[in-house]
Amino acid sequence: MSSAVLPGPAARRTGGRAGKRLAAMASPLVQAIVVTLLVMVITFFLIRTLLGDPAVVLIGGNTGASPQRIAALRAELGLDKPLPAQFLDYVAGLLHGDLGNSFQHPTTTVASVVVNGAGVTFALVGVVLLISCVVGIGVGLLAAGGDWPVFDNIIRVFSLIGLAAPGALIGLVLILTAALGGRLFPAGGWGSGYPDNFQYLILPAVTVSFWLTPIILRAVRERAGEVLHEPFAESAAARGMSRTRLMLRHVAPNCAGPVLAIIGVSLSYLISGAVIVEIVYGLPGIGRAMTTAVGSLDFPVIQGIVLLTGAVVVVLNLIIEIATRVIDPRAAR
Amino acid sequence: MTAVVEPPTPAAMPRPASSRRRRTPNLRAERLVGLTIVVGLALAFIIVPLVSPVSSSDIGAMPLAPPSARHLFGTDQLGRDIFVRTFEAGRIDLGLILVSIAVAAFGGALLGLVAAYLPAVGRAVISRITDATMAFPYIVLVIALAAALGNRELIPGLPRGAAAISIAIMIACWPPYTRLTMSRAIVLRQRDSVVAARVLGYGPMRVLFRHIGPALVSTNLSYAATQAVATTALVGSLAFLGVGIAPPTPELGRMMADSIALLPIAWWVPIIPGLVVLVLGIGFALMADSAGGRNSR
Amino acid sequence: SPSVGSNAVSDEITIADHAIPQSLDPMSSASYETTQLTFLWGGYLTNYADGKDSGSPQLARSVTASPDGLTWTVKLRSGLKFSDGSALTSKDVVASLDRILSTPNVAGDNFIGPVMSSIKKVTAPDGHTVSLAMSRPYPGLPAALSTPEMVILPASGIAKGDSFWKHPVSAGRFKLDTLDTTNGKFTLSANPNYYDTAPRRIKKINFVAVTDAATRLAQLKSGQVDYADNIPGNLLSQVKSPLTLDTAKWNGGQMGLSVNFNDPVAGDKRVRQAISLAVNRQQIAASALGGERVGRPLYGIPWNQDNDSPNAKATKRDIGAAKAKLKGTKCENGCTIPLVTVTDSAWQVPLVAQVVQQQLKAIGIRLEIENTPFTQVGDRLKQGDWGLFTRWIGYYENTRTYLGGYIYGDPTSGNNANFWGTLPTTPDMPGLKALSDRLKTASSSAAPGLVEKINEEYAKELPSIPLTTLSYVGVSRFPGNVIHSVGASYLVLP
Amino acid sequence: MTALLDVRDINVTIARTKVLTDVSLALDSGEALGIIGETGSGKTMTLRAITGLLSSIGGRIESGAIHVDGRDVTREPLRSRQRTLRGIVSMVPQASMSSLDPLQRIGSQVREALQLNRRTRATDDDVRHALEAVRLTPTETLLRSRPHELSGGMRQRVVIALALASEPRLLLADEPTTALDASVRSSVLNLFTGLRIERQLGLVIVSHDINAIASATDRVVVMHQGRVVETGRTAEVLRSPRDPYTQMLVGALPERTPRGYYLLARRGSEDERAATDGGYVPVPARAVPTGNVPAVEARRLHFSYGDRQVLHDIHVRVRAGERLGIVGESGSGKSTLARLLTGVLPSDQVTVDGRPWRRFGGRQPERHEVQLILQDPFASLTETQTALASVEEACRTVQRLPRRAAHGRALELLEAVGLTGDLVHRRPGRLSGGQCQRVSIARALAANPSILVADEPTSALDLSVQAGIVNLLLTLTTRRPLGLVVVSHDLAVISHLSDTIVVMERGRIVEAGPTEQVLFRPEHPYTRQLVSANPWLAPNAAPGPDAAPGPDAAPGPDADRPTGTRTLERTDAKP
Ligand SMILES: Nc1ncnc2c1ncn2[C@@H]1O[C@H](COP(=O)(O)OP(=O)(O)OP(=O)(O)O)[C@@H](O)[C@H]1O
Ligand SMILES: Nc1ncnc2c1ncn2[C@@H]1O[C@H](COP(=O)(O)OP(=O)(O)OP(=O)(O)O)[C@@H](O)[C@H]1O
Ligand SMILES: [Mg+2]
Ligand SMILES: [Mg+2]
Repeated sequence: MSSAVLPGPAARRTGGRAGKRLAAMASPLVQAIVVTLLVMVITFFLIRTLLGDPAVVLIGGNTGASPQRIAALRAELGLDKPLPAQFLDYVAGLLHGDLGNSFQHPTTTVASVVVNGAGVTFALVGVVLLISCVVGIGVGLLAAGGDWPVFDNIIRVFSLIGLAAPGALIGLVLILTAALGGRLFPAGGWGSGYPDNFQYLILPAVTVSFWLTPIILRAVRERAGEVLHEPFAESAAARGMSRTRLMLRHVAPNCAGPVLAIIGVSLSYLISGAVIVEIVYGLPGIGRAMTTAVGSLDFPVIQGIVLLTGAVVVVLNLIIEIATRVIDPRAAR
Repeated sequence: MTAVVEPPTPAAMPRPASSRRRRTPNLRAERLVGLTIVVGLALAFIIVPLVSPVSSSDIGAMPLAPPSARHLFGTDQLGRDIFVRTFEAGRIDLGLILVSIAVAAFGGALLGLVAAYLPAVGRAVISRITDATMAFPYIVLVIALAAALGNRELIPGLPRGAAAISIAIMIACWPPYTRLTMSRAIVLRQRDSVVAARVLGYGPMRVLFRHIGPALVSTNLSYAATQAVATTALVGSLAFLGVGIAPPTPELGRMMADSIALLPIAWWVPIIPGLVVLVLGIGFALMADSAGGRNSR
Repeated sequence: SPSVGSNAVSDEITIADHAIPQSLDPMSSASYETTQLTFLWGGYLTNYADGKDSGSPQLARSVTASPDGLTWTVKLRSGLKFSDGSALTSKDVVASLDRILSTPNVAGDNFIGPVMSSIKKVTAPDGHTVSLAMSRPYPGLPAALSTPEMVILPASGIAKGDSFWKHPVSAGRFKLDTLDTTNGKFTLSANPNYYDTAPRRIKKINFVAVTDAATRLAQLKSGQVDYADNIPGNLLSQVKSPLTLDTAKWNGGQMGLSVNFNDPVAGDKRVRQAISLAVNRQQIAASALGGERVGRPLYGIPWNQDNDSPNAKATKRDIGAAKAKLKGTKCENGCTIPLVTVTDSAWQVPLVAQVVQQQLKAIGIRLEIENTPFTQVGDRLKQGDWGLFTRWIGYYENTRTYLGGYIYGDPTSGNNANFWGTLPTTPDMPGLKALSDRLKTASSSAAPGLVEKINEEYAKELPSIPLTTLSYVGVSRFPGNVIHSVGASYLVLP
Repeated sequence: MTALLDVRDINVTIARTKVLTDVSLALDSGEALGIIGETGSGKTMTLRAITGLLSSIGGRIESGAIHVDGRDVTREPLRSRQRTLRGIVSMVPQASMSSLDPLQRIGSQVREALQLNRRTRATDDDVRHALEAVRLTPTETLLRSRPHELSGGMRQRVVIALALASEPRLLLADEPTTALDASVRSSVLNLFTGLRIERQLGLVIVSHDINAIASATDRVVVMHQGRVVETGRTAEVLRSPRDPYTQMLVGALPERTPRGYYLLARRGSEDERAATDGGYVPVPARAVPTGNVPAVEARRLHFSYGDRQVLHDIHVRVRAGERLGIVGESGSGKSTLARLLTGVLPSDQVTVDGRPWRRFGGRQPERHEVQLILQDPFASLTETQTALASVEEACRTVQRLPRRAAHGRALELLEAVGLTGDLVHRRPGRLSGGQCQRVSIARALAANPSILVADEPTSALDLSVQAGIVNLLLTLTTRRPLGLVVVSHDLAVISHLSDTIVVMERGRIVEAGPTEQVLFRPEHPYTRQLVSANPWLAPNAAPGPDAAPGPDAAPGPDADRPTGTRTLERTDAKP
């Protein structure tokens, strides 16, 4: 259709502009809540239908406990009720902010397990995002902006390799080289306090960044290349704007959209990648908590973890969406 | 949720020639390289185990023998020939990835296509389910499915354990296709070509599958290639979680996972399967790149 | 952390194992992690340590049998205290033993099944004395009292039930301080109320879980941990000075294939015999275990893991004979047998399973390996639709006497497919049963001869198919005599 | 005094393809130079060569020289050239839509541009002055707006303000008016002319809009396939072009051809009948429908998108054999009306043969009676289908022809629109715009419609291609009794293709009547403004037998006023 189908300025000023904007912001919020609820419901029913009987595993399937003892434990865990009733109990608990207690360690609250693990995992994810964004955006801009074909090609090859290499492999190679050969960083494990813990995060974060950085880098490079060829950038260059200024002022902000979009789409993959790497490096994140929980059929913990990661993904996506709209109001259409 | 923002390109003005033409010749070469890698590896995966005198599970030599004329890639910790194992494993992995992604892509795209024509409510429902699946940490799904299905032989003839991985990949992979297809189809639905088709009185099915669907094939294909990269790496990492295909069927990820500890004493055992995963991934990545997907996830 | 290779042991050490215990209760879990920890914090009537003097008194001042062997009397030391400061009396001992006796199926299921099935009643005549009434003589009782399950717990704690195990208390050399199950980190410190007041160097232990063996080894090399447990054989060539192998720990038990006698294929004796003939045990050792193994693969159960057992001859591979055995069986023209395997307990198991799988192809038997998590394997076995199971029997000290009943479990338990050790019983092995019954009451001088007989009979009946002995190796940053272990899980610390 | 700009015999190649051959042009301060030519003729490349932007797309100046203000900048690399040219040359790029950073506010973009040159902080007043200079009222809202919140005209002015920020002496404008409305277009051109006079600015305007060039430049350069084929004073070149290509170009202007005649189209590729040398060819008498005449009718039509009403009380009716033109400014609802008439948008007030349109998907026998041709020739074809496949599909599904018959019919139809041979097996991506539009028409004809609705069928096309399509539509109406509704903002095109015209403004019909009357005796002010933007509109008069094509043959109202000053006195409407 014709290019001139643009809302006239007059049309925008009439009517409750603020109200509309609020409504536009609210609808993603509602969506996010719906999605989180869906994640919760799906998880609840999925694990209860897919996985086995926690009571048997808990008592120790290997010790051959009597059926009575198993039944008693089932009753204690509330597993004897019909599924819908269990679900209502769970939701009631959630409404009181109670995620329940672990089956495996009944005195431990799920919240503490999840928060504990999430602290590590999300610290890892945070560091990964930091590394990937700084390196990805920085190098991406350099590759697009600089006229260095050799550099560009090297970057391309590296990003291809990073993209295609399995994270666990990279992790272990890093452990064996950086940690052992160079003795730069601990080869795994976890410290007890925060500044200290960062050294344990470095290698795992680098490992995951190996995958995310190329994705961001390639997107930035591509988008920056496009933006550089957009008329506004060309005419700015022709007016005499320096390359650096052009890259920083105009190209970089225009790359924000794709980068945010990629981060949004990658989040759940990112968390999964972090989980694998955590296990390789022996970090006490949700990955460990989760494999243990799945192994011992600790339903409340599995549920808590999925709910938390799901919610985090959803909330981050919400933030990303709002950020995208703030950066680029056209996205709100 | 967030869509990649494209600047509105007015139809009245064809995109500047510069952006259309900029990199075409390069891309074709890349696609060719990518395709060659994938097809070449696929052929090797099929042929090498067939013509090889030793089978992948034969324990015929010293464990951890370095690469030699007899054992091109050396032997693994049980004394099996890594050359044959690698290629046979590649066959399983590649087959698994291709089939799972094809199913996910086809199913997801179909759902998206249908969703594009549903009333707003139906579309919202599908969108939310899509979002929920995307927010779901798929790794949980993989682990849970593997735990639930065990590695029983669900589908006769398929290596045991493959089904769990495959189902997990399918479930984890479909949503982007739905999203991509739906948003593109909604755009395409307004496109002049569809308007023209409707004016001609074509039925909704014809419009959907003849005039909208084909235009989405390349986008979805390029996304599938991108996803294949991620999935190749993922399948390669799953074994580290103790999830995977049952022996004696070799699998690249398991070959690495089982032997990574040997890196300092016998690098060839974990590195060679790792390299195959890497090269395969690069092949897919080149194809994805050149297929022109903007969305590089 | 201290620099690598410094031989000086500080008063705090870090031990890395491959997992954190699923449960701290040795009655619920017999994994290495659990028993290793239990031995550190648990108080025992008799001492497990240092091999040769196994069964010597610890919390007990003496353990003596009546001349007919039907009553045992345990005298406790005076002034014993649990690590929380409360007094340890004979009431606690009775409660601890009753707990074990009253746990369902233990008699048939556990390592201690034989001894437990011979104990009739435990009483406490006074605060320092415990009396055990036996249904039959059991000469190995002192040693049996040092097995992990026999940990002495406060009666008040036992009464609390499951919640006690959130933070268990006993009277061992150490006490549990923090139990961080989410982070996989336990800390222990010296128990101030330990009966033995001799000064010891190590005051604090960090027990961490590092799943990946290579990482464990890497952390050891970089000095993050002092002792790394369970290092696979094929990594051992990386262990170079100043690291030392805990060779005392090599003997990790024995691996064999348990048989589901109800399975139409594997239940057939001829098939089992054929399998045993078709297995190449040398190859298993060479390729699956990286050549790192003690002893030869032998028949039977712990006591014949002696390196010098005469039964080695029975283990030669003979494909022709194996095929001949298969004539007329369901496997004559090839067959498939489901093999249940645990992948997450010992690194050796999946590898051995794969080698055996390959070896059996030669006689047309296709093994279908089914990986099952450690926590679920018992349950899985009860389902019944399996043929063979890669059983791995951990190995306690070379105590010929006390495990006498081990070989042939109590048929009254009715459980012939359990995990822990009692071998399946079927009525058609009368010879084996008779011999086994005799062994239960045999004097220690008669036992070795009986054992040889049992082994012969065993080789014919093959209630389980022995494959190989296993290595279970720890690596230490210190010279071998500083930290080492006894059996697979009893750590001897300075 | 040296010329402000002197381009001499430059040859440019991009990736070994030669795109410019011996291009020369010169310009003095205060002078306006137009460059015209069809798409791909090298106009933009010429500008790129001057500004140094060639290298960014891999282009090179092989030979020749470019002097700007006496300095030789031919071989200067981009970066140092930017320094040299700062404050001397500025450029308004093609595609005003992406000529502003979409994310930055207008105020800051202008400020940045100002600071680039002076290296001191630009005050708010400076920013305001810069915007006022391009006749924008620098309200706070404007300063805080982002580009997408502005109308096309406003945006184009901001782009010009940016270009002027460095106080250049030479302004290069690439298609500055293409995307704009008739009224906005003339005000932007006026702005150029004003600035030129105020600042003694040298101005190069690239456009394929000959009317724009005619009104805003003194001299013109005509380019064809990377060569300059003609230069001269604008008025002279346009009045009596010497080069055959220029003749063709100017001749293809629909304004230049009297109604009732075929337009002059390029020889060879286009309709043979219409391309006879020199003279005009009359369009044969139209086929007259017989019997029951199908009709499409909108009666008391109101239409809203959501709560925004875009059409108010519309009455139109077209029958087979009738031709209706719909004109109006951008956004007035023309396309919406076209879509309503064809049943793409639902409304009970629109009837075909007395029955309202069914919703999409329902069976409707009269569905095929009304067909639609759309503006974007590429987008209106399914990109995965070849030309033949598109048309064949229509034959098979709409007319229910068996496979063989459909194939034959499709070939026939394609031939009827001038597509034969290898072309029919190509996909849209490998066809030119005009060819795509022909496929589109053939496909519409496959439905055997009685009424054809064409929404801006030529506005995406080059002049000569446009002439071909107009001729094709003219021919089609002679072959069968076809009703034609043509939607366009180009009065000249409409004048050829309609008997009746309705003029729309903001969703209402403000004027309607026979074409002659609306074009030459317009009543509504809006219609008048439209008509006045087309200086050469030809009345329905047969050319004399000896008449040569050109404005002389059909003098428009403003034909002999000096160019460049003509529209100056009109006050500028703020958009
Ligand atoms: N980036 C590029 N790479 C290679 N060739 C190009 C590139 N851009 C344009 N060309 C070619 O250069 C020639 C001149 O193009 P140019 O853009 O100057 O045309 P134009 O006259 O401005 O056309 P339009 O009216 O469509 O803007 C054309 O043949 C075109 O195909
Ligand atoms: N799908 C739509 N949803 C909402 N508003 C629309 C839609 N399409 C068009 N409009 C609005 O309806 C009005 C009429 O649009 P229409 O496309 O009919 O105008 P037009 O006369 O064809 O303009 P142009 O000459 O630019 O093509 C415009 O204000 C436009 O913004
Ligand atoms: Mg151009
Ligand atoms: Mg329109």
